Amino acid sequence: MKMKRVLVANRGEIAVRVIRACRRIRLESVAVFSEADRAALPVRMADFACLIGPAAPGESYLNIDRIIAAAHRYKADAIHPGYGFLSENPVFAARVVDEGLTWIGPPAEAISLMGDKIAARRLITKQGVPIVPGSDGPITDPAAALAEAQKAGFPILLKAVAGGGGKGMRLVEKPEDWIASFEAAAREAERAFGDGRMYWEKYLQQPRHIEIQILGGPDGKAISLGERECSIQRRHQKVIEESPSTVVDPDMRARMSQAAVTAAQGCGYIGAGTVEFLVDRDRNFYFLEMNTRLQVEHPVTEAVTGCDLVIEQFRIAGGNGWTPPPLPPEPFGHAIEFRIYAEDPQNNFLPSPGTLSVYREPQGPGVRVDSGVYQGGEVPVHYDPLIAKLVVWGRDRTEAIGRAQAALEEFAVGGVATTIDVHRRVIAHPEFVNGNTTTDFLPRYLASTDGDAPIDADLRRALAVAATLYTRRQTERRSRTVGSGSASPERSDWLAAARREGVRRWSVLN
Amino acid sequence: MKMKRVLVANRGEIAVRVIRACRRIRLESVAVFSEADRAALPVRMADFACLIGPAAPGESYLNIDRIIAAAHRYKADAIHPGYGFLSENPVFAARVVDEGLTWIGPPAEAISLMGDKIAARRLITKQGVPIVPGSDGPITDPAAALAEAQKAGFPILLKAVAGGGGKGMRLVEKPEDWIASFEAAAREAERAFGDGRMYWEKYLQQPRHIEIQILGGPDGKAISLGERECSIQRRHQKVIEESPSTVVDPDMRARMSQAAVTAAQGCGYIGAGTVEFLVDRDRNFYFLEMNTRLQVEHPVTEAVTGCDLVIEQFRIAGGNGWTPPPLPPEPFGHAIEFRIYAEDPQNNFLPSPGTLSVYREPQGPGVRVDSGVYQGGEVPVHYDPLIAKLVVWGRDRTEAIGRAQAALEEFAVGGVATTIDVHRRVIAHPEFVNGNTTTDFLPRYLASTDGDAPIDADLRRALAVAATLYTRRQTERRSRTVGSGSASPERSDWLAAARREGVRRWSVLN
Amino acid sequence: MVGKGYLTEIESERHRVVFNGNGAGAEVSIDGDSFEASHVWLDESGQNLLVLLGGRSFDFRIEEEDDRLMLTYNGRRYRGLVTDEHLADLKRRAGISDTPTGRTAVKAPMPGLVVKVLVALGEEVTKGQRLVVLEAMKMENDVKAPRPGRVTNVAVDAGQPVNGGAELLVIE
Amino acid sequence: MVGKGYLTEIESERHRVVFNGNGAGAEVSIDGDSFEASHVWLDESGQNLLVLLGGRSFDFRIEEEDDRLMLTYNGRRYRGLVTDEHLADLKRRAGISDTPTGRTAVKAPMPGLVVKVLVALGEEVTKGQRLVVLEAMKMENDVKAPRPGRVTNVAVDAGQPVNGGAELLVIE
Repeated sequence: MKMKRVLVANRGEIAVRVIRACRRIRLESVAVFSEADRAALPVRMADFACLIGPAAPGESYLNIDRIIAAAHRYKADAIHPGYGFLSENPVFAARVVDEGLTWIGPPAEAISLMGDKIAARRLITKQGVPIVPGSDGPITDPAAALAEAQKAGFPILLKAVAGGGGKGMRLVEKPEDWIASFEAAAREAERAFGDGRMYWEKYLQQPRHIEIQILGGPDGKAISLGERECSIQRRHQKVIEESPSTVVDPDMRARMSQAAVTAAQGCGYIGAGTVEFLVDRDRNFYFLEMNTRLQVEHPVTEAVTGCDLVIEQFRIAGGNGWTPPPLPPEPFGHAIEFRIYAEDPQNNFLPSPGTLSVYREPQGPGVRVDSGVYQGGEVPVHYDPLIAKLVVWGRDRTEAIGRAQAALEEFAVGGVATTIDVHRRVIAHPEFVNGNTTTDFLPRYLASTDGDAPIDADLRRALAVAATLYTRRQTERRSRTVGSGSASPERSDWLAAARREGVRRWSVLN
Repeated sequence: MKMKRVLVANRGEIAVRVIRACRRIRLESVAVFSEADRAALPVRMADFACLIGPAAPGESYLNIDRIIAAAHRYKADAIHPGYGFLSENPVFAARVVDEGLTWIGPPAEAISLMGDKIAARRLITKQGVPIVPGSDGPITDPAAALAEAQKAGFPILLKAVAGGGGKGMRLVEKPEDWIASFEAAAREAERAFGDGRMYWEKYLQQPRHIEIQILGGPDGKAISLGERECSIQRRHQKVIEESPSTVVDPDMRARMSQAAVTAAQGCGYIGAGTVEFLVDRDRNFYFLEMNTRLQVEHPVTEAVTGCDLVIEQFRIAGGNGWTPPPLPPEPFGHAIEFRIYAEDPQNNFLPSPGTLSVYREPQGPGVRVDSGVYQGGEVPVHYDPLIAKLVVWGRDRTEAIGRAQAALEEFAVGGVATTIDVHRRVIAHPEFVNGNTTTDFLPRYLASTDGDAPIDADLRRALAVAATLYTRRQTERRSRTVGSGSASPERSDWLAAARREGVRRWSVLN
Repeated sequence: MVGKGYLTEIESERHRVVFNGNGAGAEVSIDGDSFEASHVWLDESGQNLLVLLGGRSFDFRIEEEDDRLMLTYNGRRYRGLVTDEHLADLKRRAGISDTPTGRTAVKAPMPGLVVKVLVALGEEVTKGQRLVVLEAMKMENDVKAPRPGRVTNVAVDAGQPVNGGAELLVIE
Repeated sequence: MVGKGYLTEIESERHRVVFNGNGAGAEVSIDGDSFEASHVWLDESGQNLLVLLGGRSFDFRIEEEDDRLMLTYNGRRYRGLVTDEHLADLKRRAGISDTPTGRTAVKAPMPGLVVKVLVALGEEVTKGQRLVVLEAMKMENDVKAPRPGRVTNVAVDAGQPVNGGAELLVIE
C-alpha cells in the first residue's frame, strides 16, 4: 500500500518542515491545529486542516484520541509526529499502527526501551559502547550507592529514571550533600513523572555534547550521517548546533558512528534517530541517550550531506524497501544552526509572545530558514517560543561564521523580542571562533556580560533621529486625527505628501 | 592596499547580492540609487547610500560621472558593476581604474575585445575553439557574402557587430530575402548602436544554449566551474537555467571547459566570466560569445560547486594573489534557477509594476531566493521587471524539480502579476522532465497553450467562497464606515468581532 | 435553501453561494451542495484569506482589478466577479440594468510610450487582436483586445507618453 | 540654532535633536553638530524607517513599549524616549512636572501563572532583584525589579493566573 496522505501531529516550524517534504514528493498533508493556531502557517500550507481542540496541549497536540480521529476523518494513511509532543510516546506509536496507519518513526518497542534510561544504559553497556560511569540500576539503597559513587569520583549527577527536561535532576558536589539531594530529587521526580526512581552518573566537567545522526533501514541495518556538535546550550536546551564538530576527525567520526550504529541496531531501530554522547577533554566519548525521533537540529546534517532526512523517513516507513541515500565521503562543507526564540535576552530571556509586525528572513547563498511564522501572524503564548531556525552553510567553518553574521543582521523581526543578538555576540566570541566551546560556555558567557556593547557614535545619532522622527509623526497623526474628522486622515495625508514630493513615501527632514 | 569599501553600481537583486557578499567578508558597501529607488532593498542593506539622479537610467545607473563622484564622496575604494548597466562598458572600467579605484571585473581591454563580436570570433578561431560557421569579418559586399552564406547553408542569422539584445538581428530563411534583410538589419543597427556593420552566422536549428563559468586569476590562468544549460528562453532572454546540463557528460564537460579556459586566457581575462556555446543535436559545441561580467544565473554554479562567485571576484580583484577555490570533482547535486518577472503571462507578458502587497519567499532545504524587493515595497516601472530568482538544489535533477514545484507553489506574491505559474507549468512538461529542451521550447510551448488548465472542483468552490467572502466584507466595511462616523471603524469592528469569538481574527461563516 | 445568496463567477463560470448556519457548525451551500466551512482573515490587509472547505485548506490572496477580483492560489491567478442577489433584486426592481453596457475602455496597463497604434477608428477587431504597442520596462509590449467589437474611439497617437490606466481606445 | 527641538534619550544618554532646512539640502542638528539627512517610511505600518544620515544608511524598526520606544537595528534592540521641547515648555509653564513620579508598576510581560512571589510588602529591593516567578510558554520565568525602591503594593498571590500586562506589584 502506497502512502498518499500524511497527518502531521505537530505545530510550528517542524509541522511546516514536514508539510514541505510532503509537497516535494507529492504526498498530501493534513495539518491538525488548536484554537490558538487557527491562522498558523502549517494550516495555510497543508492540503487539509483539522481543528482538534483548545490551546492547552493536553486537549489538542497531546490528545491521542483526537489526533487519531482527525486522521480517520480526513483519510490520512500515515502520521508524522515531528519532535516533542507525542513523538516519543510509545503508546501513541503503537496506537497509530493498531489503527491501520503508517507510523513515521521507530517501532514503539525501540521508543520504550530508549525512553527507560536504565534499560538503555544496560543495553548499551552490553554492546560494548562506552557510557558515562554510573549506577547500573535504580538506586535502592542510597548509602550503598554513595560508596560506589565515591569510587567514580564527585561531582555526581542524580537523575530520574523516567526523567527529561532537567526535572528530578541534581548535581551533587560533595558526599555530604548526597542523602539530602537524593531525597529532594526523588520527591521532584515522583511529582513530575509519578516515578521517583533515581540513578546516578559521574558528572563530566566541561564536556562537549556531540551526537550522531543515524538512519535505520527496514532490514535492521543502520547507517551514520556523521556528527553534530551541540555544546552551546542554555538551561540544558541546545541553542547553536553545527556539523562537523571542530574536535571530531575522520577516525573519531568512524568510531562514534560505529558506536551509534551498534546502539541503534541493538534496539531494533528503524527510521531517523540520534545517539547523544558526552565528550571529555581527552576526546573520549560516552553514550548519554538516544533520541528516538527527528531532532530540531537535523538541518545541519542535511546541509553537509545533501540528504533530506524527512523524505528519508517517508522512504523508510513506506514499506517498499529502502536504499540508503548517497553520502559524500566526508561532510561537504560546514553548517551551523541558530535557534531563534521569541525571548527577551535583555529581560532575563522572558518569553515574548505577540504579533509579528515585521518578519523578514535573511537570504543568499548557503542560507536556509525553517520557521512556522509569517509577518502579520502571531507567536502564541501557549507553546515553545522557538519561532525559526537559521541554518547557514559555508565551504568551511570560517565562511559559515561570516555568512551567519550577515544573515543574523539581516533577520528582521518586529513585535516580539528575539535571541538573534545573542547569537551574533556568541559567534563573534574568540572561544566560539576557535571552536573551543563546552556545554558551560553559554551560561558562563551570559553571566559575564550585560550585553551592552558600546554604541557607535553614528548609530547613536541615527537612533536619536529615528526615535525623534517617529515621535513627531505620531504626534502629528494624533493631532490631525482629532482636527480633521476624516475617516482615514493618515492615508490621504500620506498621498498628499507624496504628490508634493513627486515620489511616494519619500520625505526629507524639515 | 586592502579593499575596504565597495560601491555597488547597480540596483535590484544583483545589488542586494553584492551587498550580501560584502557583509559576509566584512567589506563596507555603498549603494547608489535613483529617485525611483529611494526605498529599495539595496539602499536599506548597504552601509552607505547615495542618490545619483532621476529614474531614467541615463541620468543615474548609466551615468559614469555621477557614479564616480559618489565613489569619491563616500570614500569607496572599489566598484562592483553587477550585470547590465555599465558592467560591460570598457570606458567605465578604464575610468574606474584611472580614478584610483579597484574595478571588480575584467580588464577594459578584455571587455572591448569580447564586445566586438567580429574580433572575438577571429581570436577564438585562431585559438582553435570551434565557432558557429559564419563570416570572418564585417560584410562589405552583401552579394559576395551571400555566396559564402549559401555554402554554409540556409537559414542564416544576420547580426550586428556592435549588437546585443536582439537589435539589428535578422533570421534569413532563404537566399531571396538576403539583400532586403541585410539592409533592414543594418539600418536598425545604425539607429540602435550608431554602427551599422553586420556579420552573418549559420542558424543552428533547435540548438541548446550551454555556457561555461570561468574564473581568471590575476596570473592569467583561468579555471572552469562547469556548465550551465540555459535553453529555456523567451525573446532571447534566459528564463530557466540549470547545472549540470542533461546532455553534458564528464568528457564533454572537460572539452567545453578547455575551450572556455583557452578563450579566456587568450584575451587576458581576469575575474568571473562566462563563455557561451551553442550545442547541436549531435552534441557538437560552437563558441557563441563571451560575457565579461557576473551572469544573472551565477547561483546555479554556486549551488553545485559550493563556491561564492562574488566573493571570488573580490578575492581576485583584491590584488593579494589568488588561490582558486576548492571544487568538488564533479558537480555536487543539481541546481535550477527560475527568473521571476513582474509580468502578466495571462496578458501577453506585459510588465506589471506596482506595490507588493504580499511578498513571501519559499524556504526549506535546498531553496535560495535572490531578490531586490520586500513586502510593502514597489516594483518601479522604469527598470527590468526581474524581481527575484528562485534557485533550488537537489541531490539529483528529479529531487530538484520536486523541490522547485513545491517552492514555486509556496512563493506568494500579491499586487503585481508574475511568471511563477509559467515556471510551474514548464517544469511539469514531459520534455523538460526528460531534459529534452532546446532554445525553441518555451515559445513553442507558450504558443500551444492558453495556460487555462482545468480547475479542480474543490478549488473552484473554494475560489467562489473566497471571492464571495471578500466582496461581502468590502460591502460591510463600506456601509459601516458611512454609518458609524468612527475614525477607524475597521479596526474596532475587528477587535469587537475577535472578542465575540474569543479568538482574534477567527470567524466562522454565518 | 435559506435566504438570498450571491452569484459568483470564477473564470467565466457562475456559482450560487449561500452562507448558512452560525457558530461552529457553519456551512456554505455552493450550487445547492452543502459544505462545512470556516475562514480566517490572516492579517489586517484584508488580502490574505484562509478558507477551510470540507476540510481542505486554501490559502488565497485577493486583489481588486478594475471591477473584478483577482484571486491567487499556489502561484496561479483566477478571475472572480460577485453579485449580491439581494442588491441585484433591488436593482432589477428599480429598473437598473445589471448587464454590461457593451462599452469597453482599453487602458494602458502601465505608464509607457505609445510606439504604434495598430487599429483605426471604426475598425472591427477580434478578441486577442493587437491594438497598441507600448514601450515600458525596457521592452515593447502588445496591448490586445479583451473582447471582439468595433473601435469607437482612439485616444492616443504613436510617440505619445501615457500614464498607467490611461484610456487608449474604446471597443463597443 | 533654529527654533525648538527634541530631547531624545537613547539607552539612557540624552541628545538634543533639531530639524533644520527644507527640500533636498535638509539637515539635522544633533547635540550641536549638523548632518545631511533624509528618511523614508518604508511601508504603511509606520514601523519601518530608513534614515540616511551623513551618507550612512540605517534601516530601523520602531515599536512602542509602554511609554518608551524600542528601536531595532541589525538584530539588536535599543531603548529611546523623546521629549518635545516645545511641549515640555508649555507643561513647565502650566506647572506640570515632567519628572517621573517615582511609582513604577511591575507588570506581567505575558499571560501566565504566578508560581512564587519572592518579596513582601514594604521590602526594599535592588535593581535586577527577582520579584515574581511566572510560568508561561512551558517555562518558569523570573520577573525582576526594573529599578531599586520599596515594594508598596503586591497585587498577586502564588497560584494565580494573570493576563499579560497585569500589575504584579508596585515599587516606589
